[in-house]
Amino acid sequence: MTTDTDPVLAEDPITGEEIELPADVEVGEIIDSPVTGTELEVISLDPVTLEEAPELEEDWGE
Amino acid sequence: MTTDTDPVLAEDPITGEEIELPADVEVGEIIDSPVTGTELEVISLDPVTLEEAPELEEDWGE
Amino acid sequence: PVVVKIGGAKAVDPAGAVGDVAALAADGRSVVVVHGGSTVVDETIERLGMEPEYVESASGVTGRFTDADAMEAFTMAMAGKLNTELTALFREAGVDAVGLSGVDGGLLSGPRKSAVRVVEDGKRKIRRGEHSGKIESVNADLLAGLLADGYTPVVSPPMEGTESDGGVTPVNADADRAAAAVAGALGADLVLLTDVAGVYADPDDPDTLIESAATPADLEAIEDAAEGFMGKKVMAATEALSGGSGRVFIADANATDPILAALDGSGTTIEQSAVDGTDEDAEDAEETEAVDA
Amino acid sequence: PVVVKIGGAKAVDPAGAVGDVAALAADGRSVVVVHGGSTVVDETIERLGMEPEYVESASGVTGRFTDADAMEAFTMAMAGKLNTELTALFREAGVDAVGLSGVDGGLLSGPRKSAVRVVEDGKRKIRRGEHSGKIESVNADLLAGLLADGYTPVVSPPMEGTESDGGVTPVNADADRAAAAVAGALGADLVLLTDVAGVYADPDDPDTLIESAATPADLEAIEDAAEGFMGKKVMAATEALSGGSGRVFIADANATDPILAALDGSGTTIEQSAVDGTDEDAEDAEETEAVDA
Repeated sequence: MTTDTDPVLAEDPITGEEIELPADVEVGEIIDSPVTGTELEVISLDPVTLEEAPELEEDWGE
Repeated sequence: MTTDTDPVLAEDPITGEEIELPADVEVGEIIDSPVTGTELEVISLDPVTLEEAPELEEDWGE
Repeated sequence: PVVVKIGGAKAVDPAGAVGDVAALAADGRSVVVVHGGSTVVDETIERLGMEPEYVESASGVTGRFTDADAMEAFTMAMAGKLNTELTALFREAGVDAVGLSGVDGGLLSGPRKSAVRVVEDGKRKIRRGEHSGKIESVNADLLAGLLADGYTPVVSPPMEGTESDGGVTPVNADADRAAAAVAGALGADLVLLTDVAGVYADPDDPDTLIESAATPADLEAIEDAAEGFMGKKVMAATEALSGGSGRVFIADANATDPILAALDGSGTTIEQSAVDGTDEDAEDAEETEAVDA
Repeated sequence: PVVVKIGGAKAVDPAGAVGDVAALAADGRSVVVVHGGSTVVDETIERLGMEPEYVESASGVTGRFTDADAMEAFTMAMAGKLNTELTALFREAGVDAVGLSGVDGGLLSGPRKSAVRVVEDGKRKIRRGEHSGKIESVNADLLAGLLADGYTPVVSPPMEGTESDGGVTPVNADADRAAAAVAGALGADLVLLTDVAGVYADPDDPDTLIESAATPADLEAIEDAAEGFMGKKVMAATEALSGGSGRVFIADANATDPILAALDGSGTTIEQSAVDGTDEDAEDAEETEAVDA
């Protein structure tokens, strides 16, 4: 039975290693991979999936 | 003191004669002039004003 | 060129029409698309927290009463949402579409009618503050220029309403009659896509589809047969032909390849000769247009 | 030609600008008008029962998050209400205006950006479902054709957003940068009307109006002085000049004859030479654009 405070575990999509995510992690949050430092995007939490975060230029509209 | 049932009196804009309007007359209503038969538009009720009703083709939109 | 009037009903799903226009354009046939969208206008009015208002005219036709608020919603829904989304849909299909309302370049212009005659609770009334108009001129040069440069104009109301004091304001106009005015001004064939296969002598009997009308008598039979909504289509067809269109096709929007099928005569085809030789000019033709309630 | 960017703020009251464009057009000077209207977009979103959503970007800029519903409202308000009403206003003043959005004829086109980086409660996030884009191409021929025929194009977002799967959809774009792209593509002067007289070295000291910038060093001074909203204007100016515009005027929309005054140098004038000779190309110029929060 996982409690709220249990750390959320996920797999680093680049190195395959297991990463501990903050308990209050949210979908869409950017996490820095502790191993490679690459920015990872939390794609979903059920199941927990991470992907390399895309480079995004700022192009605001009206 | 005019009561609800008192007839509404107005002046025929063409002949100048006095016309009796139905008690439940409304702004915008078309009244046929009893004298000339012309269609008259009730422009306002306070004061009561009539004008000859315009010819209007039907051009409905969307 | 050919003018194609497509509906604007709920979630315009003109997939068939978009593909056909792409095919025609690829064939080098220039096309002008005209669309309506009264249901989307109603939805927009409601989403803005207002009530769409319909009134009954002296001749029994039900029409929208377009006050200032309704006109704003109309312009948002028609020239904004529908025209832009439809233009994007055509562009996605490889058609070099340019969306225009009747205000742009005075494409569809005429006097604003700010009063209409209605019947309410049995009383004849004049309602003021109306925003509709009668299309009296079409900027055919603007369309011809765009067509010559390979574009497919996607046209919709509002039209440019001119006021007696010289004012200019967007006003409501019927999309079928707008398509008719464009077809007449360009001398183009007109395809009116609708939700039935064509005009039926007896609308309840599918075998009575009237395939074509080539004489004034044929046209009159069609006018008598056309009820309510279809009557408006036939009136638009007559206006197109009187205005210079060569041929009008009234056909099923939901058929496969609806436009190509229509051009092949799948629905009701009305020839120029159905109005030719009649001494009545367009106006008379309109008056004889008894649209049954 | 000259490109004039007017605001789209509450009840666009560009009376001054409309008169000036009419004067320029009467003088035979061809004009392209570009307008925005973020306040009217917000109002429309609220009237449709929704909440406008603004997010903070990684670099501290506040921008609209445009999901599908907001995009629909955006298109209704901008391409529908504002563009049509403004086109009618110009036509009333005798200007032969043609309203276009960036979708029409692919006038303003580029890749859609469906994700943005934001900072929410201190957390870096990626928000998906965004509808904005980067203008990478302008259909200058469409504008040139209309200008040659005596029309005055009135242009607004949305732009044509192209998706990786070949899809085409209307997306949000900044009107200042749209005007810059158009001015660059046409090699035209650009007038950016705004609610202050120009760029001030010290925004709190009215005597520090920077009248002109002719060298990269001048431009850098302007970039440093320009804060927040004005920073966006200066970024647009730089993009216009790098794209091929000869000169950019940033001036007061509320002055009498605002456009004529701007062209006379009443505000801040930035010359082509302020970007010439710099070895940075447009992209680098953008990165050095530190927009202060």
